[in-house]
Amino acid sequence: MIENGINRRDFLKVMGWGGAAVALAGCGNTSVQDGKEIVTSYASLDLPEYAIPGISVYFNSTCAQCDAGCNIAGRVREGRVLKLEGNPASPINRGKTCGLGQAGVQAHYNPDRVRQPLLRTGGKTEELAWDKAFALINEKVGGAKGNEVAFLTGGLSGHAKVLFTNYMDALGSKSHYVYEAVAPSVVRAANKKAYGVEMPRLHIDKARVVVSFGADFLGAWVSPVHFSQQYAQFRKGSNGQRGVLVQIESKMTLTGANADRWLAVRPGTEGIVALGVIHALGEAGMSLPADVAALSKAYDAERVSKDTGVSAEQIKKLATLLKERTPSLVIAGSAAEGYAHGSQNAAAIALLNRVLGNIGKTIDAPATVPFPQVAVETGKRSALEALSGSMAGGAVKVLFTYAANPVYSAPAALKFKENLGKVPFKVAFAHFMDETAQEADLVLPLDSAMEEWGTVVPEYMPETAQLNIRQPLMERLHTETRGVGDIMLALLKQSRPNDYKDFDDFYAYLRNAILKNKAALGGAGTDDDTFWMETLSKGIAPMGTAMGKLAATPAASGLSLPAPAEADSAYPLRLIPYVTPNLRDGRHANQPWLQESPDPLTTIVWDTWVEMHPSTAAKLGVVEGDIVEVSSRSGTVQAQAYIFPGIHPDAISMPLGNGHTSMGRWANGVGVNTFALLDQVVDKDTGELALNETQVKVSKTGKRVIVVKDEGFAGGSQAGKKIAVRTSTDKVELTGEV
Amino acid sequence: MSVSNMLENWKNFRHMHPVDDAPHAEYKWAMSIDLDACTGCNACTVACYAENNLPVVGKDKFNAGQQMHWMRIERYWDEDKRDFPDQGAQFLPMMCQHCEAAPCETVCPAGATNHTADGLNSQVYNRCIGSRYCSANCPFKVRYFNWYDYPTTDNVWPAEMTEQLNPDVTVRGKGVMEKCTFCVQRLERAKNNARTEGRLVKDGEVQTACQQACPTNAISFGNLVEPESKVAKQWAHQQVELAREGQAKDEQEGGSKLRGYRIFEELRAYPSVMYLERVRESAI
Amino acid sequence: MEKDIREDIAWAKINGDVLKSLETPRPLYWVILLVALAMFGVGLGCEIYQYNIGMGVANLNNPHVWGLYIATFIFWIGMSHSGTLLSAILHLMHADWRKPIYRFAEAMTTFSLMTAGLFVMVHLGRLWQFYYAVPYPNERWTWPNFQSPLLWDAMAIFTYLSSSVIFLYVGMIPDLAIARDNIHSGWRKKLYTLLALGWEGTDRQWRNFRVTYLTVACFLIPLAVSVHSIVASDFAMSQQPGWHVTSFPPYFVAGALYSGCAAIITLFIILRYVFKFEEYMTMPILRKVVRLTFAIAMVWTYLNLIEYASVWYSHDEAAKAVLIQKATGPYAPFWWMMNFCGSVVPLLMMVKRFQTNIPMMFAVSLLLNLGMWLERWMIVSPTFSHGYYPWTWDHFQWPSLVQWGMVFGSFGWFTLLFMVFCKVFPSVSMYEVKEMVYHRSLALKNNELAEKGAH
Amino acid sequence: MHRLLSLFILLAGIFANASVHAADAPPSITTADDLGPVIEQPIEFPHNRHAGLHNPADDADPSKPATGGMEINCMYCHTYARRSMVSGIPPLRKCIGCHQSLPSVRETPRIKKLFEYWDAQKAIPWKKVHDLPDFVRFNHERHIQRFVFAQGKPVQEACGYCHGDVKTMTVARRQKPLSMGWCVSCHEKDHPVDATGTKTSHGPNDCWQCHK
Repeated sequence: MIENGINRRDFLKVMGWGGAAVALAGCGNTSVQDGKEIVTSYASLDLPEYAIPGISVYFNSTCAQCDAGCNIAGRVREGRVLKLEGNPASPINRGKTCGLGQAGVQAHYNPDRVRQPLLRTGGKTEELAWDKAFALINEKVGGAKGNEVAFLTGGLSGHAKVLFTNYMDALGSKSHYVYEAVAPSVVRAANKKAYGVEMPRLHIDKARVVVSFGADFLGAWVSPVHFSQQYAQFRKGSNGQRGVLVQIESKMTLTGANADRWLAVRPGTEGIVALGVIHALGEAGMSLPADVAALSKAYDAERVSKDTGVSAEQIKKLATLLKERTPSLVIAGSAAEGYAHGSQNAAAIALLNRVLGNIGKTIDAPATVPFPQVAVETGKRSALEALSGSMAGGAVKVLFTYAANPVYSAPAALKFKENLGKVPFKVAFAHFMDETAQEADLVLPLDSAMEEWGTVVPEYMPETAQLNIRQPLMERLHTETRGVGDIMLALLKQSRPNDYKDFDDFYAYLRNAILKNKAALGGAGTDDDTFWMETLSKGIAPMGTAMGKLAATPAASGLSLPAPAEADSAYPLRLIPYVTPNLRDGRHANQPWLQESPDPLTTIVWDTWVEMHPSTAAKLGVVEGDIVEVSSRSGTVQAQAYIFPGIHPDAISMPLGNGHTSMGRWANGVGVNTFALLDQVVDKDTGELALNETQVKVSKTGKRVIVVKDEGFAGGSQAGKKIAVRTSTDKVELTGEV
Repeated sequence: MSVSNMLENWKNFRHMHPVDDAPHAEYKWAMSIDLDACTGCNACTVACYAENNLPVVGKDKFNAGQQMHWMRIERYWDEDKRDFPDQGAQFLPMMCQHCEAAPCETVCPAGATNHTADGLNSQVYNRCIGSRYCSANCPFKVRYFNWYDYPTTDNVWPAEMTEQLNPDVTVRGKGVMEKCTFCVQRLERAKNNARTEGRLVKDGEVQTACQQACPTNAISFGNLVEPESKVAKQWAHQQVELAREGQAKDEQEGGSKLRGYRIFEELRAYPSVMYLERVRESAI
Repeated sequence: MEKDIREDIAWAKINGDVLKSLETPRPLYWVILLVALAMFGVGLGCEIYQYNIGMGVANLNNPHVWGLYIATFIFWIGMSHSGTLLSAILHLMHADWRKPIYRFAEAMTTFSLMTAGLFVMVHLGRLWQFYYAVPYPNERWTWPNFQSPLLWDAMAIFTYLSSSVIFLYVGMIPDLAIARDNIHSGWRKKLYTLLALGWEGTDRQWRNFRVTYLTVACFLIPLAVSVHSIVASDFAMSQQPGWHVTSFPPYFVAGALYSGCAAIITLFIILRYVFKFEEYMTMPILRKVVRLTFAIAMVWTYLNLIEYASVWYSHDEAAKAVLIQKATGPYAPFWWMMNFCGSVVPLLMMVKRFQTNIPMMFAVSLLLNLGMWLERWMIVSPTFSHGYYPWTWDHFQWPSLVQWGMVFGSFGWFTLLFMVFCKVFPSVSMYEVKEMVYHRSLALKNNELAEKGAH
Repeated sequence: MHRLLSLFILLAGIFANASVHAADAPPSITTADDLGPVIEQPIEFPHNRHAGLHNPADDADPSKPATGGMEINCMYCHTYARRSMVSGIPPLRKCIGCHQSLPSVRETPRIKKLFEYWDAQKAIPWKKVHDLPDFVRFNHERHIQRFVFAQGKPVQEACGYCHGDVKTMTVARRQKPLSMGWCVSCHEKDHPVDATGTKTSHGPNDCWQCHK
């Protein structure tokens, strides 16, 4: 289909029949014109057979908007990528995308991208040539020893990760801090303990009942597009038996909003509910393993109900349902893990899976990646604490940051920005001048995901192991940006010239690396060019069929849950930071489609808000639109109140992702930064920041604004009309539906 | 141009509605949306922005009620005053319903909104004079007016962003009404390819942008004339007929156990979008 | 019984009095003219701004696509009906007392139509393409949509306007001849000479004149009724709650006559004062106009109540919700005000003593028109704010200053046109006043003769 | 009174007459010519030399420059017309592809200019001759498929319907009005569906065919 990548770039050059200018002129001119516009051929020099002006061509690649690694197909026309669709052959997203993925083109065409390497000295910013930048880096890392050169990255995988590893190796540094602000790191650790793997494969589609403890798998958790696919099948069910979803959490997530039963639980008591359900299962006649029976004995329905706020009747009903409909699936999500005893919560929930016999049925071992060097390295919040500590101690001389914005997302208590100032030389690989890039001494502009070569190994692979290809969908918009692979290769060429002299660029390296392992990537017996061509055109390379196994079983030993926390009199409410499906950890805040896409639950746009239950609001005398001051022990922000029934009265919730001071025209000054409120309280077992452990107090400021949202005057009311109709399973016949 | 020609076209125009003596010939595009599958994730709306060159109006204009989302996800709560919405929310994707007897069509003074032979409710931007009568008469309020000249407004389409615009879709200037087109540019392309090959568009050959994005496949779209298409089968199974203001199944005693319905069917606009009721488990 | 007019006014005095109103204006006239011009300037400025930036500056929004422009448009259309009522209907009914006042009423008709037309224009999002709605052979080979009530509207208004201009002009020909004969130089002389079409007052001319005048009058009456019925159709033909009302056409026509009559009272009092027309615009005539207005007010009130009742007792829940919303929602003050001004204030007109109380009638007439303007607004806006689809209910939309500015400007425009008219054309029909005087003196003579004969 | 009445009758008669006439006036601007302005192109491309008819006199002495055309098919250069909305401007390589083996004209001013562009590897900035308003989406593919491939019309006739007799032009110049009425006049006519010509149909007449 394509001859080779370099040539294709030429084909992708914008040489055309200027579509955009044409399109923008819109309805203005209404008469036939002659000789005003210029028309040139699509490609002046040569024209591949598939490139026809007016006809779109699709290239497969990998989405870079989140870490799920969905396979996408970019619609390319006249040398421009116009739209991203899902790749139908993908086991992850099966041709589908989420809103975040759709907005990927806005990361690419964003006018606020960094376009030149920038050297920042004493408040002055100057543009720099790449060779000078590389030389400067070489000089600086030469002046530091081993671990004094530190790397802070987001989750990494694929061949870029290999180059990072090799470069660190070349420098003799082991200081690699992998950081993700909102990743389910506690659940991963708890899973590792309970099942022997960080993230088992979940078969929502095979389950007849799913009980999710705050896992927003339809909105922002792990691999939402994939889980949404599973969810659709789960709802269709088999033999007309529709799957039942019960969501237990303190703040309603998108998944909670789709549950058959949403149970508001007192924050932090998710584990107690899980044990309560186990107890109820035992009472309902299910035989419990002895250790589990002993542990759950104390958790009778009345006590659980008192501790958690979930009625005894609901717990019994849930147990009955779980007993009758098997297999089921219980998922621990961010609501459960966000506490100092988050690991214990997750362990209790895992125990429920064991009792229900789900392990091996709906919970399965993930595929094994045969090349550990490309396998994903997931981020931890604890990494930031560690890095901050060593920066404070002056142990870091040079810091590279990539795909992470810790200055924005670090809890105030870490004093991250202050500690960062103690690092003599900071290099930021950046798409935007975000808060972290603002602090850097050298800013290196990155290619967008639609311009660069790369490979991605998704963290969550629903079938066998797969290597996702990322390839350019069009020519660079700005000539002076570079792919992260190219940058790392250039740096490596400085440190280990002999090892990398054969590779002109990252593309050559990548092609070589993949072809070398052709056999393991499903290309045994084909010649190099054909295999390479096929891999690029598919966008996915299989990495064998080996599956891991669940090496452990959830055990009751060592599990102890604290009693529900007493209300703090100074800070009576608990803050639940909400990871929205649109903005996640805030890196997408400068994509206007996402800012204008209403939050699904509140329908608020372009802002941050404080969700509170009507009873809480009544107690505080707050009405919608009141600007309230939310103070924690770590910080204070002011934001508009939104009265929201789907939240526990003991808690308030604020979305993450907005409140950027530096990013771009659409992000700056929009909303407030919820991260700034977080207390540095960690999960006792893993040391991960416990996101839901921040206690706050809320007071009125007396100011009031109109909340900008899509929901109109009628609120969520249908005014008695038949608009969005709901029925129940006993009133409907689902078998035979098309 | 001649008067007799006008009268003739007039007659044809009247007959494009599915009356018994002139049913749709080749195509009748229709949709069905399964509210039980819809999770309200907004992927469809963002896809619509990407496909149809919708402007991002910004906070102030959104606040003024001038947002341009052709497809909006509405979120409803139960109204029985329970402490918590413990059966979740109800989400409803709402866009132009492409009514067969569309209230908007009859009132446009310039004839800028018409019914096509394929049963679409067309909106012709360059014919629109901006009287906004169509929107005034739309029961669903799914028509969006260009209150400002977005192509020349700051930070709507900065130079770089214009490269993303879909060349198949006209960018609308100020004073023009617009709305969901069922991605007519995709339909026309598919029909064009089919015609070149001397056949009709096959089921599944063309997808609307929202349908293509939808992670739960809640949206089905296709040709209602083709009895084997998924949409036609769904409509048939749910016993929803296009040109009726009340379905026979609902007149049965005790109602039916089917969940297909159309919004405001009683207004006799004959919408082309069928919704399937959201289902909640009665055992929990 | 009081006399509508004194029968002993000399014809020359009539000529003199009326022609005096055409003479060099008093300073007050210039002040009024300047104020009107300034008001119009405000409206014009608003339109230029809106034309350049987009309709958004009117602060309309997506569910709420129509606003004061349409409301004020209906108001001015309504206003236009009075002239026709006085000049055509009452002409056919041989109501003699209309004669001194019909001319300015007819002028009012023309000018309010010209004002209403402007609102159709400023309402359009793409004013520069308005010709797409005009049926004419064109290179696009397209026609407008003949089904659209808005198109009927455009046609009806245009027809009505042109007919009104003809009617006004035809009725003025004998007076123009008088003006021609009494003014001896300047552009006025030329103008009147031209417009008088060589009128000499011969029998044949008078005969043709009468026939023509009568024909146009007969033509105009159904037109007037149909124009406002069609405006009502803009709403009644739609499907929206609160608009889809069968009784709208008569309701609109009644409302139109109502506001027109109220405006006549206002202008009657102003002209009587400004041009010192006490001899002609007499108290008995005022009393008759007031009584007529009162009668129409009651008709309107009745139709209004019928509308409420039919909504209230129907099964149209959406329409009912809109009605409740009008009475209790954000529009409630205006809605109650409208009912007060439209149905309660006119009750003052029942009191005989008040009927000729000039300050009071002046205030009342202004209040009536305020009520009628509010009525139009209350028809247009609440339906948008609380239509069929609850998700798009918008109770917060408020017209921006641009909208108010144009509404304000329209009064300036109307005043401007009217003031210019009053100085250029005789605003009291001289020949008909003479007729009236003649008829009265004739009647008097007859009476005297009869009395003599009895002796 | 009588005179008035007769005036009315006269007016009504004129109106009725005009209406009847208007009602049946046949649409007749289909073939109207409307010559566009002369457009100066970077290279004065001679369509007549490429697409024009062969001149038999040229055969006598092949060494002399030909005076007739080469009867090249329109779609040899405008190669996308049958596959895409746009017919396409040929890439420079296509011009060079032939001209590098045509030494006889190598030194003419136009060809020298052509090679200057080629040597600089720059696209030729041709001016658009047939430029419809941006909201009009004319589809070449549909028309070529219908008239050339289904109905079997000669290519130059099918293209010439809108573009005029290109084979006689040097630089192309707009020949037809390209107005909406002009398009519609043809769409309203019945055209044979295939080469046998027994079945006919007219073009689509809904707005969304061209405006979307």
